[in-house]
Amino acid sequence: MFADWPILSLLIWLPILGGFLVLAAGRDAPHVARRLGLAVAVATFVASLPLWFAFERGTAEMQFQELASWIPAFNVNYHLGVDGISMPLILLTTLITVVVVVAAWESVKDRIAYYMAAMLVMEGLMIGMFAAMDAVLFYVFFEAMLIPMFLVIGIWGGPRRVYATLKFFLYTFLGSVFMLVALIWMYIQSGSFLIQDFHALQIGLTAQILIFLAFFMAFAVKIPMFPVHTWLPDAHVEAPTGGSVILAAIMLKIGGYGFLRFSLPITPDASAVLDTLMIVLSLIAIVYIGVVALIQSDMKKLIAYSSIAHMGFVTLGFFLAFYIYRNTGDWEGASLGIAGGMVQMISHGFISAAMFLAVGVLYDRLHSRQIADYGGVVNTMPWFAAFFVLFAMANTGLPGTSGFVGEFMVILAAFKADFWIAFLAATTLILAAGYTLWLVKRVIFGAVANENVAGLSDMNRREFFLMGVLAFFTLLLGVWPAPLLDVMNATIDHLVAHIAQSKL
Amino acid sequence: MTFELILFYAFGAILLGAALAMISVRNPVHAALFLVVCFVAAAAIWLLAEAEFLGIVLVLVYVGAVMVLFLFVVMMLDINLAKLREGFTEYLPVGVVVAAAMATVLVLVITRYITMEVPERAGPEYANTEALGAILYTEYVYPFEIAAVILLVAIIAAISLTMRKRPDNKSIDPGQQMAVSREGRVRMVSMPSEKKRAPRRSAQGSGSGASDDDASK
Amino acid sequence: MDTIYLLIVLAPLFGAIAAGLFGRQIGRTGAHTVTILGVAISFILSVVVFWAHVFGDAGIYNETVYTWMVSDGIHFEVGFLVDNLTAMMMLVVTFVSLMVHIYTIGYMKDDPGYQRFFAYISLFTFSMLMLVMANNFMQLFFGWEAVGLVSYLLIGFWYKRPTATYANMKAFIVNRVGDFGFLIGIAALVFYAGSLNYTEVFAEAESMRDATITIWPGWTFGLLDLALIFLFIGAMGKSAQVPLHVWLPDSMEGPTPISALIHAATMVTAGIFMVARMSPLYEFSVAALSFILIIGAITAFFMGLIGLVQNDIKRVVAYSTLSQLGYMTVALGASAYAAGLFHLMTHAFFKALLFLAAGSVIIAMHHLQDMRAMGGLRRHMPVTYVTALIGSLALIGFPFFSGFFSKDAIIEAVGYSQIPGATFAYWLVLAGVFVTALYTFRMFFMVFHGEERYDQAHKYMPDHGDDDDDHHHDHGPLQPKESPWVVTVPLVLLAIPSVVAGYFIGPMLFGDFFAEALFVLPEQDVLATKGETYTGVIAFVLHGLMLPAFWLAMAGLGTAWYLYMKRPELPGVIAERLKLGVRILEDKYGFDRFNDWFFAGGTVRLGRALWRYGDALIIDGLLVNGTARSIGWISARIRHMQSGFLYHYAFVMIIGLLVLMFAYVI
Amino acid sequence: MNFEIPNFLPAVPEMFVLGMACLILVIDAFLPDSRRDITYGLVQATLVAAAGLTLWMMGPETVLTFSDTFVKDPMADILKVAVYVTSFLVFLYARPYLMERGIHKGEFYILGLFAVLGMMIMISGHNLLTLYLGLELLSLSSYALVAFWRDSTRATEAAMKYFVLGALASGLLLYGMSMIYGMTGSLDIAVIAAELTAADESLNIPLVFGLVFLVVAIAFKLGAVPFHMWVPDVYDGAPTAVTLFIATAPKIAAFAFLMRLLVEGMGPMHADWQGMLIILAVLSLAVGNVIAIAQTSIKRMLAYSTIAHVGFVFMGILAGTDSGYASAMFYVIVYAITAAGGFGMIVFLSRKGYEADQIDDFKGLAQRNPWFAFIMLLLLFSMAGVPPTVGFYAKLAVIQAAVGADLVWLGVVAVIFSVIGAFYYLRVVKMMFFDAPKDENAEPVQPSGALATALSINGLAVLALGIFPGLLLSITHYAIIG
Amino acid sequence: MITLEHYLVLAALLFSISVAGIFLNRKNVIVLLMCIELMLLAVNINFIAFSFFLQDLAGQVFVFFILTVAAAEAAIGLAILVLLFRNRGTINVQDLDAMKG
Repeated sequence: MFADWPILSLLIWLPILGGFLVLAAGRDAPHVARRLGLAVAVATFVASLPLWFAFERGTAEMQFQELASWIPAFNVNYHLGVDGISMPLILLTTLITVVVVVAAWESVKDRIAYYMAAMLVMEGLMIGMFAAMDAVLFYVFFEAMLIPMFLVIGIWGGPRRVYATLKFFLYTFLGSVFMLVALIWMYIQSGSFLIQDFHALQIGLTAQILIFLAFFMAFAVKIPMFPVHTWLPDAHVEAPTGGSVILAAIMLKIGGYGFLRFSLPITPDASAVLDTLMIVLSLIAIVYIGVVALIQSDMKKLIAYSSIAHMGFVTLGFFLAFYIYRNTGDWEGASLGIAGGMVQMISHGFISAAMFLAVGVLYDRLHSRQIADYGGVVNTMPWFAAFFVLFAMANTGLPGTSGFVGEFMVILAAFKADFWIAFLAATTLILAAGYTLWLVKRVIFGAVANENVAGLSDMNRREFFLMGVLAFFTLLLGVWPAPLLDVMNATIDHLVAHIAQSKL
Repeated sequence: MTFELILFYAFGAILLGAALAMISVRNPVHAALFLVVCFVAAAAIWLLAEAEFLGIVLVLVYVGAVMVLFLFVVMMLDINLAKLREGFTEYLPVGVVVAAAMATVLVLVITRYITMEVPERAGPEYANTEALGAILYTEYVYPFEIAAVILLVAIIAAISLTMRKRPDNKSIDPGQQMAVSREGRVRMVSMPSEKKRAPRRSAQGSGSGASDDDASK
Repeated sequence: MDTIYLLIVLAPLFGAIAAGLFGRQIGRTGAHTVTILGVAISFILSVVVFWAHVFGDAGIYNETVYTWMVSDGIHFEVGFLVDNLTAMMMLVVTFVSLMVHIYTIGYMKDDPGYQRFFAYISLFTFSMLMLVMANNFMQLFFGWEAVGLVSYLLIGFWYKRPTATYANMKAFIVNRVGDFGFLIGIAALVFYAGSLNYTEVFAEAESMRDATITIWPGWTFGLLDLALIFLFIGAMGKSAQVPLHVWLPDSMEGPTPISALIHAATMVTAGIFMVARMSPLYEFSVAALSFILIIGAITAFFMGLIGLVQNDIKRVVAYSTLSQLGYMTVALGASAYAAGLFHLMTHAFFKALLFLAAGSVIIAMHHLQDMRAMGGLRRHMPVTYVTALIGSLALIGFPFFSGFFSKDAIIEAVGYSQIPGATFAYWLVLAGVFVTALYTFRMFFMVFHGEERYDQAHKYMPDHGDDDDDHHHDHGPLQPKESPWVVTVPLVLLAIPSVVAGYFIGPMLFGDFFAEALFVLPEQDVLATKGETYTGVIAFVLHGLMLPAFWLAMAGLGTAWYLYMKRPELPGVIAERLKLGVRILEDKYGFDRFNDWFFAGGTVRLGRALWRYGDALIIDGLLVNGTARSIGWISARIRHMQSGFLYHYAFVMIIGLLVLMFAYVI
Repeated sequence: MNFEIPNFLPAVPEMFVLGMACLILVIDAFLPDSRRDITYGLVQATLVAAAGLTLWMMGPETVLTFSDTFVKDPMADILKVAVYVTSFLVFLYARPYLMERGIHKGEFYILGLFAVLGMMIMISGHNLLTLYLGLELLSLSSYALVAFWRDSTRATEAAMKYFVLGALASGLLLYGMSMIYGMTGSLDIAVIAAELTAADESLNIPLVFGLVFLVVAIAFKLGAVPFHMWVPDVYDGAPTAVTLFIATAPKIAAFAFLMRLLVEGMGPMHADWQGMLIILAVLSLAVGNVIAIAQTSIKRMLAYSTIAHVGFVFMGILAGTDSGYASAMFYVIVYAITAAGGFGMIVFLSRKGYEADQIDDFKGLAQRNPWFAFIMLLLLFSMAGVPPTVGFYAKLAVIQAAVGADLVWLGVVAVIFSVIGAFYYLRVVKMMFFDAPKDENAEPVQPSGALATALSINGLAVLALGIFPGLLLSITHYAIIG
Repeated sequence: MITLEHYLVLAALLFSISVAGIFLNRKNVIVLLMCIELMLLAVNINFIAFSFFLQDLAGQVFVFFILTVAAAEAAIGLAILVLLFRNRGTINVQDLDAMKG
């Protein structure tokens, strides 16, 4: 019954307009800003639920399509639609936004209305990006998102926020402009900005490689991959808690989404040529970044590095397909890897959000993110410690939590590609356990380290609720990922069938 | 070599020589005078090309008006000549090289690629001024109007930029004098009875205040 | 049956959730009641299941409970495979768990984390049951990691102790090294078989034998060998085989009940169970079996040796556990899976017994664990004494005690084995018998006999946990007394199977008890060889008396008596003489130091270097900020082009004109 | 002699503006200083009426008149309207600035109106002569405007530089025109184009020779590297009100000038001027963006940013396609609107004795007045080309044109430099939002009057056009392609 | 016979001299203005030459307007010059560097 409703437009514009409403109504009334912000976020979340329930499984078609002419001069349309790849990401976005809004309840004291507005506007833009079927529309949302994030980090961030936010903006901007050129080139070839038309475009190998690299610049920065990852630790460290959560839980996913939506289907042959590069970079992300994460002394930086390592699994899963084909002669296992990457993205959305929220809970109390300033937190904050350990375990990919599912699938698929890929990828079991548990040991366990820790109070109801929600989804996805996979399978199979066809 | 050519070379030489002199002399007055020479020589050359009207205009308008304006300004501005001497020779080589390069390119292109047949000289009955006048007001009426506007703008600009009310000007504005009213000139001040020095001061103060008001009108 | 299986698994989970999340609401009594109830239900139902399978006619149960997910045609499911093997494991797990639950009431009665503890052990029971009941690799892996998690939580139960938090992290990470191998092993099997289901993978076993995989150009490897060796690496982690054994002794930082439950009876045997479960695969890989055999033998002997120099009562038992796990592994390597499992079962009973007895001693000694401060406890703690004696005799393989049967079976099986390395293993396990007897009775005599050395307690008191509230040891001289009934009852209940479990040797090893569960190629079936001569328990014992193993055990016992009862000053002298050897043993062969320096330290050093030079210097410093800086630098330079001087401006214009002209005209 | 009375109708807006300018000139002469608002009102009314006239007379056909020296086509109409709109905004922004400094004189508006007339003439020029005269009318007015604040030393110096360089550029332009005239024998744009098409190979070199001079002059007028040197100094030195003017509307006229000369006149030589424009475009992008980074004055920074924007405009034109021209036109109009807002913001923040022309002066604007910080943010992001502001579509359009002309590398170069460019725009945003205000201007900014309203509308227009760029894009397409 | 080249070369040389004058002159702004006049003169010679050789009066008309504009230009230029002198007390080109960078 919902299939004909303009749900996607609603999801895009409700939070954006709601954000401006919050700004208008709550500028001098923090209470109004908070409540209204929450109301909008919850309304958006509720409005996104029909996507899940009315989504037709078993087809790779774009659903909930909306089409309106937008820029006729360039044949650009306001064309929205979701498939099994984008729909879960949209739901993730609406959910995480609720979490972020609630998380800001007390911890953001300064200019709360602006904060809420920025978050809501960002939500709308991100949903728009996931729902866009038109490349220009996609790009507009893709870029526009930078603005609120830029402000969020810059205004509510830590001491080096300016450096971090400029780095964040310029890094991502630099990455994305090349994509713009590539999109334009394809428009010239196809006469349309519809992404599906790009998929159907026959492109020569050289051009494909160039396009691939252009997309790579955009998405590798966003996801981020080694060696263009250094903006992420800085941005995370300086961002306010909510900013970190959005950044980690959703923004990073955009890179992965882009690889699936653009790189693979548009340039399959170039992907096949360059997949070794992608896989090597992914493995570097897993191993190198894992090792680097180990020695971080700042909690957020550690988690940020761990995010990069986890995103390494995403890109690894995505680009295994061609390797598998070369190794085994058929495409079986390819969609396992891609699905694994997707699950990893969703799961990371919950886990990293929770981890950053946890750091935020501590930061709100002691105003420090240094691991050395903590120790024995479990003595004073038992419930917090319990959640922290749970999410730490999820972060290490413990079965039963969502963190396991994606990694498991990717490693299974990786073995089909090459023993060593699987071998190196699996080292994450050890490395992730190393850096996460060491963090837990130093922060959570032990005797009370200092009087600051002794004075901590356990989570309040609001924090408990946030952690609880994320814990619920982390466990749910870990124990029963089937519904998620049911949504994605048809799309991913279609994608694999598509990339199996050479475009040369 | 025809006579025309001799004339051409002669005036050409004068033209170039005066131009070179103009850019190299120190004294702007001399420079202006050399420019006048240039114009005159150019006017002669224009005559050779059957542009009699413009040749005359050049001498009349340019030499007669524009250059006089230049001279006037040069004279008016009290310029420290000593200071203006520095740094010419230092940059001369670079300048000469660039100018020479430019000249070479221009001359090369012109001599190498541009040729036209020399047209027949017009007969004595041909009136350059008349011909010019005929099209100026018909075909070129639109540019003509624009030129007028340009001159108008120049006038406005020149006036608005240079005309100024000198603050030390002592002239009197009759209108203001006429418009004066009693109230504006004298203010009756009711004062409490006071002691010693205070009254004289206060009376002076109010008086000067009134005149200030006047001046500001 | 479905409901029963589900109930068996979920009852402890429910207990764990109740005690864990609502511990404060239900209180201490509530917590132990609900968890014990849960485990008791599991136990009773396990008995039912065991009965139905072993004595009834319940066939193999292999059903899917629910589909976890489907991707790329591979079904990821949660399901149960219940046969005799599973039934036995379920019984062992739930029984020991139940005992430990009851015991904990007494052991932990003063601990503030009482409810939490019950939640953990119940959760463990759930995880372990998931592991043993799995019918597919994913669920196996789930259980595998879940028990690791609980083990992590329990080792670090006293989270204020730095040693405990260190030990639990170490345990988890070392286990993760094993899991790493395990996961790759699973991936390799899935790669070939395209399924995670045991039966489907087993069906491919024979054909997989010929499959190869190129690891490196020019270096091909049997796929099955590779997969199984990697799977076994997982088992090495979980079952603490050299060199992944390092976590187990440290895990003694946890409360004693979990040492009994997890680090002796159940979790550490998961590796053994797994290999036995995979026997249809392992049988086809001589390389993997040989690897298992050698690793097991090394563990069995060398870890036993370390037990000789330990003074912490729990550590002695821990090293003994390592050694015994080595025995089980050896059995697996020799294709005597049933013997390994049999030893697993008997060991579960007597080692849990020993641990709980040690715990009882520790309670009596007010959480003092150093044997040098004990002695003569038999007078004060008769029940503990007797049960510990039973456990010790079972451990050294004294005739008619359960350990005798299982250990003898293993040694003989190894003797028959034709797998490469079997001879080496045979001699090591044989020598291990002597070592076992020596350290066991060294411990026994030091604790229960000889003079009372309680006055030295302060010297050996652990320096940790002193900020704690209830580990009180500031009162006068120790007056050890017998533990309460909740402690002793489980001891007694465990002592019974420690004695009698051996009598099941007939059906379990030589009968068809495991016929459906295990698969052994006829040419490798050493137990069948042994079984040809098996005529009964008595005959088996009598035959055993002729074998060197028995005499070695007696020699070990005698030596222990001589050294620790007769001439207590001698050990010191010997230690002085064999300084180097003792140093090596006390150093545990340097594994810990090497791991700390090479793996832990090396990774940290590497991380620091990569971060400092890779991320900070090259990427950020040179590339990112370097670019920004150089643009800024260029900008600051070329802005001076804009000199402010009119003639420069004109000059630039003219140059521009000339350039264009030269470019396009000339 | 057969002479027809020319058709005056197409030139009615020009005539109207001229008439009004003269009328206002006279009226202004009789107004006391306190009544300058009348002049202002009349000028604004003139612009509005001219816009009305132009729109009313707008038609799809191309009309030539005055012996083909004047052309009226859709492009001319639309560009004229853009000029009116921009000028209207400029005058609106300029008024408070002038009033606060006591230089609220009629000359400003009158010269401005004459400059508008000059632009209109350029836009409708169909003859080298009219184009030149229009240019001069604009230039002379501009010179005078720059020097208009007579007490400002910097302004005078800027005017001098502008004048000398401008005259030099005029000289170059004329030299080029003379060559083109000599080679084609006509001053008429259409005839020149026809002659060029028919011209034989031998004429090519002298034509290119002339073309170089034309390109240089155009580049000067738009401010393309290396003929940009006047831009920063003049923008910086001129009173902000004047900077506002010369930075906006004249770019539109210069675009028209370029279209008439290069595209309509020298169209057949596209291959030649394409190369030149590529050089200029790349240089402009590089120099403009890079030097802007080092600036501390926001006026200079915007000046260099203008230079960079010119590079983008050239990218659209050099593609040599109709959609390329349309995109360049779109770019120019968008730029004019955005730059008007940007300079307007400087005016808005300045007060007597305080020019607010340093980037530092924007520090903490978000605390002093969040709304205008937001407006400025929109303007800056539009200049940087970040969606959803309209600046993005401008860049999209011109890059698309370049890529469509198989100049993908140029597109790549352009986007790289636009990233460098984003840095300095972001720096301003950073100061507005992340820094605390300087001590001397810590008090909140009180928005007041028409300026505040207009600025808000200007900023929001940048956003609205960004969300619905279709209309303006369609208009520019209509203007060029029909 | 005076050919077109004669005129054009003469104009070109004059043009070059004036250009050189502009960027060589560092002393006096007024000379810059004169150089510009010189440059316009060169252009005018071009136009007149072409006009003669093409036998087309448009060139002369152009010259006519150039002269007009040049006069206007000179007026404004001189006005600015005067203003400059008043404000700064100098017309030295080298002193005009308040704005740079």
